[in-house]
Amino acid sequence: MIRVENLHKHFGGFHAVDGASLEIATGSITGLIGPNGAGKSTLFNVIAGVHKPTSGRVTMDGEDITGLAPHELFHKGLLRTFQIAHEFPTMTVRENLMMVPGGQSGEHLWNAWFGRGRIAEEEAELLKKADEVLDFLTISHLKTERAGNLSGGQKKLLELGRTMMVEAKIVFLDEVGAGVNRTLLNTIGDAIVRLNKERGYTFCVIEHDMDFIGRLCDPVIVMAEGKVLAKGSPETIMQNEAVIEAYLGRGLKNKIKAGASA
Amino acid sequence: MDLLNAFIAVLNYVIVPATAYGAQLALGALGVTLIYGILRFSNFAHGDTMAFGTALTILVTWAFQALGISFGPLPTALLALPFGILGTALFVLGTDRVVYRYYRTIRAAPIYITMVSVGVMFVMTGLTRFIIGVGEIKFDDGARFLITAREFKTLTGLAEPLAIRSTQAITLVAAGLVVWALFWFLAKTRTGKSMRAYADNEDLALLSGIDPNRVVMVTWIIAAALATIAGTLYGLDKSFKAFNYFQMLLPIFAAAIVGGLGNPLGAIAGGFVIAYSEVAVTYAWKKVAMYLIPGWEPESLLQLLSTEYKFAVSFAILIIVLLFKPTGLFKGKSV
Amino acid sequence: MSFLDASEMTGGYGAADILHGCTLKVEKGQIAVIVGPNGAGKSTAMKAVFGMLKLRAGRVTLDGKDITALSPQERVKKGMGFVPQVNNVFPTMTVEENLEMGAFIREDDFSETMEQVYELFPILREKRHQNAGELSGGQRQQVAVGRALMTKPKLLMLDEPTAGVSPIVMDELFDRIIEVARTGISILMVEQNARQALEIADQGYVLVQGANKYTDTGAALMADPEVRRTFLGG
Amino acid sequence: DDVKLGISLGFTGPLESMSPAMADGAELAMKEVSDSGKFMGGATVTGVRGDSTCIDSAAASATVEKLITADGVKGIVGGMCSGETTASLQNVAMPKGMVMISPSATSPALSTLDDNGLFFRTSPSDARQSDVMTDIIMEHGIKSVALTYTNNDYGKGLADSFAAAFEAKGGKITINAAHDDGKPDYSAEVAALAAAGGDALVIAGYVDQGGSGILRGALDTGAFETFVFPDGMVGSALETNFGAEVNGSFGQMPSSEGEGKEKFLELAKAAGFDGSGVYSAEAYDAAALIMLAMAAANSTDPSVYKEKVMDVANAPGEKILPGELGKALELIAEGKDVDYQGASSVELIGAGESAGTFREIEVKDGKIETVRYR
Amino acid sequence: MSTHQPKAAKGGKWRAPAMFGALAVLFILEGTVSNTMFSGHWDNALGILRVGLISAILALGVNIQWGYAGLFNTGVVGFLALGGLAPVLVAMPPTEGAFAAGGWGILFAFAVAIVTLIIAVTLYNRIRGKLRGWVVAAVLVLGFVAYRTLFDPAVEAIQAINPAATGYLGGLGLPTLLSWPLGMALAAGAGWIVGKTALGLRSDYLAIATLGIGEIIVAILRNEEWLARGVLNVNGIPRPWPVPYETDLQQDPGFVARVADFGFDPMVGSTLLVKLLYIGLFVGVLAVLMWAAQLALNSPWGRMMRAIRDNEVAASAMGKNVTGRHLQIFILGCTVLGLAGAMMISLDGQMTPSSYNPLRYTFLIWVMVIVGGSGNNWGAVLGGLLIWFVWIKAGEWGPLLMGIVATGLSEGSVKDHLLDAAPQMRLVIMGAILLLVLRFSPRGLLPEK
Ligand SMILES: Nc1ncnc2c1ncn2[C@@H]1O[C@H](COP(=O)(O)OP(=O)(O)OP(=O)(O)O)[C@@H](O)[C@H]1O
Ligand SMILES: Nc1ncnc2c1ncn2[C@@H]1O[C@H](COP(=O)(O)OP(=O)(O)OP(=O)(O)O)[C@@H](O)[C@H]1O
Ligand SMILES: [Mg+2]
Ligand SMILES: [Mg+2]
Repeated sequence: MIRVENLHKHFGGFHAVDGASLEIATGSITGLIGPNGAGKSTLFNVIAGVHKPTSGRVTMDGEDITGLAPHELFHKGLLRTFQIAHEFPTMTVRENLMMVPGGQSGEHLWNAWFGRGRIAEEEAELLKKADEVLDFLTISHLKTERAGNLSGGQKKLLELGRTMMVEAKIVFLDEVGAGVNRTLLNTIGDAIVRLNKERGYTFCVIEHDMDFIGRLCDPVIVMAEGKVLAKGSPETIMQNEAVIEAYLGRGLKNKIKAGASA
Repeated sequence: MDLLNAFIAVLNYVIVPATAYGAQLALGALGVTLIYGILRFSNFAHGDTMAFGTALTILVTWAFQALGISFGPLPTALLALPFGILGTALFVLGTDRVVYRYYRTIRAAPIYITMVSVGVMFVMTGLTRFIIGVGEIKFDDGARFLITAREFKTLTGLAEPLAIRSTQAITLVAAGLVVWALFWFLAKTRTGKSMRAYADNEDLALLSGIDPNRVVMVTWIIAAALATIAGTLYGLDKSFKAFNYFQMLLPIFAAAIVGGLGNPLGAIAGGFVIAYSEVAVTYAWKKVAMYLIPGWEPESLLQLLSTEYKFAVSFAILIIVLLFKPTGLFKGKSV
Repeated sequence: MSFLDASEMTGGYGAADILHGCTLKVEKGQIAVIVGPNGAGKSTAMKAVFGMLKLRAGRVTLDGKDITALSPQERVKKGMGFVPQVNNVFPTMTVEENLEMGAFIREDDFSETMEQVYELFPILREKRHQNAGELSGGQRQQVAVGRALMTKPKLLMLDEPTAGVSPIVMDELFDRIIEVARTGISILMVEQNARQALEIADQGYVLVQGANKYTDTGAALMADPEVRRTFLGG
Repeated sequence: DDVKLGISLGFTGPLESMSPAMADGAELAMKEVSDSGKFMGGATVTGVRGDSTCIDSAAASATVEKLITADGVKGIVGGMCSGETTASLQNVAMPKGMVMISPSATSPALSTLDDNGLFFRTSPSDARQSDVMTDIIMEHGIKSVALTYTNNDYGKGLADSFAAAFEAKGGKITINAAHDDGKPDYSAEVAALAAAGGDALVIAGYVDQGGSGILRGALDTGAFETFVFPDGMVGSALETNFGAEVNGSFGQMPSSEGEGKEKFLELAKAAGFDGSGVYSAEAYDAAALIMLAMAAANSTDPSVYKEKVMDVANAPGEKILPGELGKALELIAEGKDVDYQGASSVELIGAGESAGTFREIEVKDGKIETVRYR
Repeated sequence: MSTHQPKAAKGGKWRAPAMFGALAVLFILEGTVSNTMFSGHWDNALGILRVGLISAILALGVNIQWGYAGLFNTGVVGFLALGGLAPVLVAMPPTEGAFAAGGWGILFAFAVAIVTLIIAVTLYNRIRGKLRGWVVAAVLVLGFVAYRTLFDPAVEAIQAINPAATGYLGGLGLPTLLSWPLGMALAAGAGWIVGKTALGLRSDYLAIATLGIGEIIVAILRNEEWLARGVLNVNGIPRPWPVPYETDLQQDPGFVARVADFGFDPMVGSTLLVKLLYIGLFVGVLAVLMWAAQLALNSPWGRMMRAIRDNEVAASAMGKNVTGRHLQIFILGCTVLGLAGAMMISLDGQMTPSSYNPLRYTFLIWVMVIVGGSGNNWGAVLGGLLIWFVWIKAGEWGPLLMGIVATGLSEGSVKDHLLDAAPQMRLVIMGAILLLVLRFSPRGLLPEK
């Protein structure tokens, strides 16, 4: 699905991503972990067109998508969430979701003036969909709240909700888990699995919660200092000395258990 | 010899005036940039604050002159400056108390505060003209020139004159000192850093025990001082006319922004960019050409654009700069 | 009488109350952890304790003195430190300056405190002269905590300090927090990595819809299957 | 009873520094007439000031509208700048049949306007002045001049007609460049003028506007030694701000043989304002003309007295100078003709614009001195 | 950074009607009550309203750019002026022989200029390395020289034709009403160019860029005499259908008779009729614009725009073409500004480039938008009408206030000084009112919900 070849991203002298090459197989839920500052988010941002890469290329189903604008990638079915929530603060939670789907006929001024009937129907559809998503995320009571007023975690949920508004090919999740209540995170995990199974979404997930990674992801890719450090099944990764050194640390026996148990 | 003449011509008509004007703009831009950087809004009242401060300074100057106090070769106004600054600072603090503070407490978005500053601008415009009237006022005294055109000619025997006004020199020096002081203050001192912190993240500044009111106060005082200095030096060099200070607002903003908002160095650089593009681009090279290529008398003036377009030109250049450096020469903020 | 005693707090941002008689207590040198679903009011409660939103009812006392009426800065001077959940760094200031700002109210020489912070988060030493806004999510989080530690507070309040930090850093962070507590500093923190947090907690609060649902020692809460299932993700 | 006259000038805006002296001039005339007690059987005349902003046609129209309807003025002294004047004239004064006499609007376009005899102006036309200026310069033996003008229709009009006249007489204009009033800096203009060179610099601007900025720059940089000052530049500001620095420079301004202007200056001084302010005298004359015309028509109805304006302004008749308005009223009462000369030697020709004689001046040790009249 | 908006103003859905009601009362007072505050003549009330409507349209234009998309356009005066050029080009009679004299030359010069630019751009994109700069520069310089050599003589020729009266190309001699669409087109064109170049800039940097563009456009209008006589102004632009001239009406016995039946004298009758006709025209335009604007704002299109305004990064990640939309909305706004410009000139009956100054035509408009309530079309209209009313009345209230102050004082220099300074009170009062309004409804009178 996605193939990253020897990607570099430099900020001034600093090499945030330093020759990373990796692959995300169609239909997989690939985990991406690594120490803080390893370059995960930067990698996401480059793939998603927010940053232009310094060098290297990115392909999607063989097609070169290096440096395409975010909105173009969106229409190719590539969606992403942000590590630091990017809601639309002055719009209601519901509007935050309804604005997502592309190619709404109401997005053309002409229809806004002369095609109102068609718009009305579409809007009804969208509304239904949005409310379903909100129910699923357990925040339907906030339908009409200004998104800016949401709690930290609620914003995260909204982020995820947006990706559920459309048929996506691949979804990049940058730490949806951070700040989300663990019980809810499990439900989110189930949702991801379901989307993956039923709708055939491919996922790439950045997360620091190893339970979550362990439950969901296979394979898991480990980044460190801008490079790919290791790749494999969660179990192998969690035994991998280098990874433990750089990332997991020692105090984590119980984590592994928890991860396996689920 | 002719080479020298050519050089002097450019020096006298382009470099010296443009540098002085640049410094004047820079001083103004410093104030704008400071307010923008710390209090996060474009202060339209700055031009009139300059006028107000200058007006006060002039009044004091007159008083001194009446009392026969003078400052040797330097203009008496420099003696009066501190008083002008004091008065302006008090006034500005008052304005903040009755006007701006409220909008901080309700966390109004910058554009609203900017519009409020337009309101303040109107009021100050009126007040200044009240105090000192609408007419043109010259209040410079002391030695007007470091070297006059005639002196220079007789001294060097060159055909081209060169004149340097003392006010031009003073302005330049002042600009240099002020920007250095401001930069040092913001980058090194505790108060300065706390001001930047406040600008960066108000809530967190609160959590760190920074007293917002103090930050705001200091900011306004510095701004007032900058405005008064800028205004007075400008008035000394040219002449005081309340209306011109509003006219100056546009180039000042241009300077602050092209330099990179919130950045003192940017303000200086911006000032010179604007000034030079105004003076240099519309300069007629005929004379210079005649010196450099003896015996050639060009028909046209060898002028790229007529001076009517000087303002337009400076803006055009500004736009081009921004196209290549979208947040100004020195990577400024954007609210 | 607990060191921090915030009792029966009721209030919110606008018309509707978020907190409904929420009570939080922390003993001297102990660690109290708040857990709960998203939007329960945890952050709000923290803000309330720190005087960042007006309470309609309830009072906050620190070390026996009533501080309900004090402004946030005044509370800082009284020895409270707070790491908010979101935008908790000075983005266009360097990491070092961020830490200095943490020590703003301190008159004494804080260089060795800064050393300690660098010891705790080595990455920050590397990034000393980089703007905090250009840091990775986790690095920012570390800066934020570091900043709060710089104040040498008597009471340290952390809103999800480990959100987005790597496991290894998280473990160190928790170890460090325990150390800090040992030095007699009281800790009040909100956590979603609830299990690790409760492990080290002397006191645990489960907040739901702005009210205390369960209050017990960390261990006890961990043991409670109901709590585990509904709040700690099984 | 009391007759009201409107005074619509740009009290705020770019020319705000000129307006007060003008308004004072107009009001001086009104006071004089009122005090004489000979106007319309002892009627008094008072002025109502209105802000025309000089640049905002809409605001100016609103002001004139209000002067006419709300204040019920019977005639208007104004407007100040041509654009605003034509606007308020066409959209308000003409529909309402109100007489306007502008002391300062000099645009040639105004003379071609069909104003059903409602509009006059006391400032002289550019053409006349250009010829006079040309002669004076030539007589100083100067053959090539640099020329700068204030970038409005007054400056442009004057500059163009002067350039034509001067070159017709074999002179050379090295450069003909505009300068905008109220700009913070004039280095660029001065640089261009200096580069172009010339034996003298003609400044067709205002002495308390951009004109002074240019002059200051040119003097300081030593670009020019000799300057030529048309009417806009001749004022006490020239003496106070430049004085001896411009010794030997010369120019001309509309002003009658005999001491019309001097008298006005005295009156002004007595009244406590600077009569030498640009267009202050013209404003006095504008007001005077309206009132004399009223007297001559023995009516304050614009549609009636508009016919008389020309008569009182021009020969035949006894010449009237500032301070003699009372006398003029007497004469009119006796049915005699008057030929109002006033402070700026008014002579209305054609479509109500003023010709008039000019006073050649020269700056000698810091003072403006009259050389002669032409 | 988080700029929390202050709490929305109270009053709910009755707020807007109440506000407009209050405004109506103001105008009615101006029209009926005659005291120191109000003139008590419909002439004045309608006169102010007439221009107020244009201001409202201007405010609407700015609101479309700022309120919908957060584009900080401070070049209003420029686009306004461009729109104002249209009536000259359309409605004035062509100048005899002007086009023959220099028209072709100018067109040819423009062609050269455009070609040069195209070459320069293509070269800039083709060539790599350090040579690029020099080559492009050389091309530009050569092109510029060629342009001037073609352009200048053509201009000379045109300006030589009876300079006192014409000296410019003149217009097409078509009905003035036709110039309104042209005004929109001109402004839109300029908007497109500006948008293409400058829209990459953020907030205040865009502001200064547009400010510059505005200044440049005005500078061109002031100095290019062949185009619209520059500072020499163009007078006597015919009025738009169906507005007659008062003087003609006053001559027309039929009209005189008719108004007599209503008990008006012809002068009052004619002036009122003319004003009412203008107002009818302008209200019509405003109504159409409001209809379109409201529908757009409340459609998914409007939602998308608000999303972009709120958070561009997220919006583009959600598949919205931010730059494209910005360009679209910027052009839309400019079009409205251009229309207003054309309307204003058709009203004044003359084009006076010197009068286009930013304080009056850019910042005052911004004041209108913000005071009205940015993001809210009705707010913009309200602000436009209200602020214009205040701007005009302040000119009368100011001196009034001063007079009251001065009456206390004895005759003398102080009093004279005060009275001379009295007109300046206009600004003080204007500022004071602005501050008061923003104090008591900080997000404008009709805030965005
Ligand atoms: N705009 C920027 N300018 C300079 N350096 C940057 C910038 N953005 C990121 N960096 C640096 O690049 C490195 C990688 O950042 P990135 O956000 O990709 O880390 P990450 O893997 O997402 O870490 P985390 O798990 O904490 O989110 C960090 O060291 C950060 O300091
Ligand atoms: N500024 C605000 N204005 C209005 N309501 C707010 C504001 N901030 C938060 N809220 C509401 O208050 C409730 C509690 O918010 P709070 O941030 O305390 O939740 P939380 O427990 O911290 O959740 P999380 O674990 O996701 O951070 C939420 O429903 C949120 O919508
Ligand atoms: Mg990250
Ligand atoms: Mg929270």
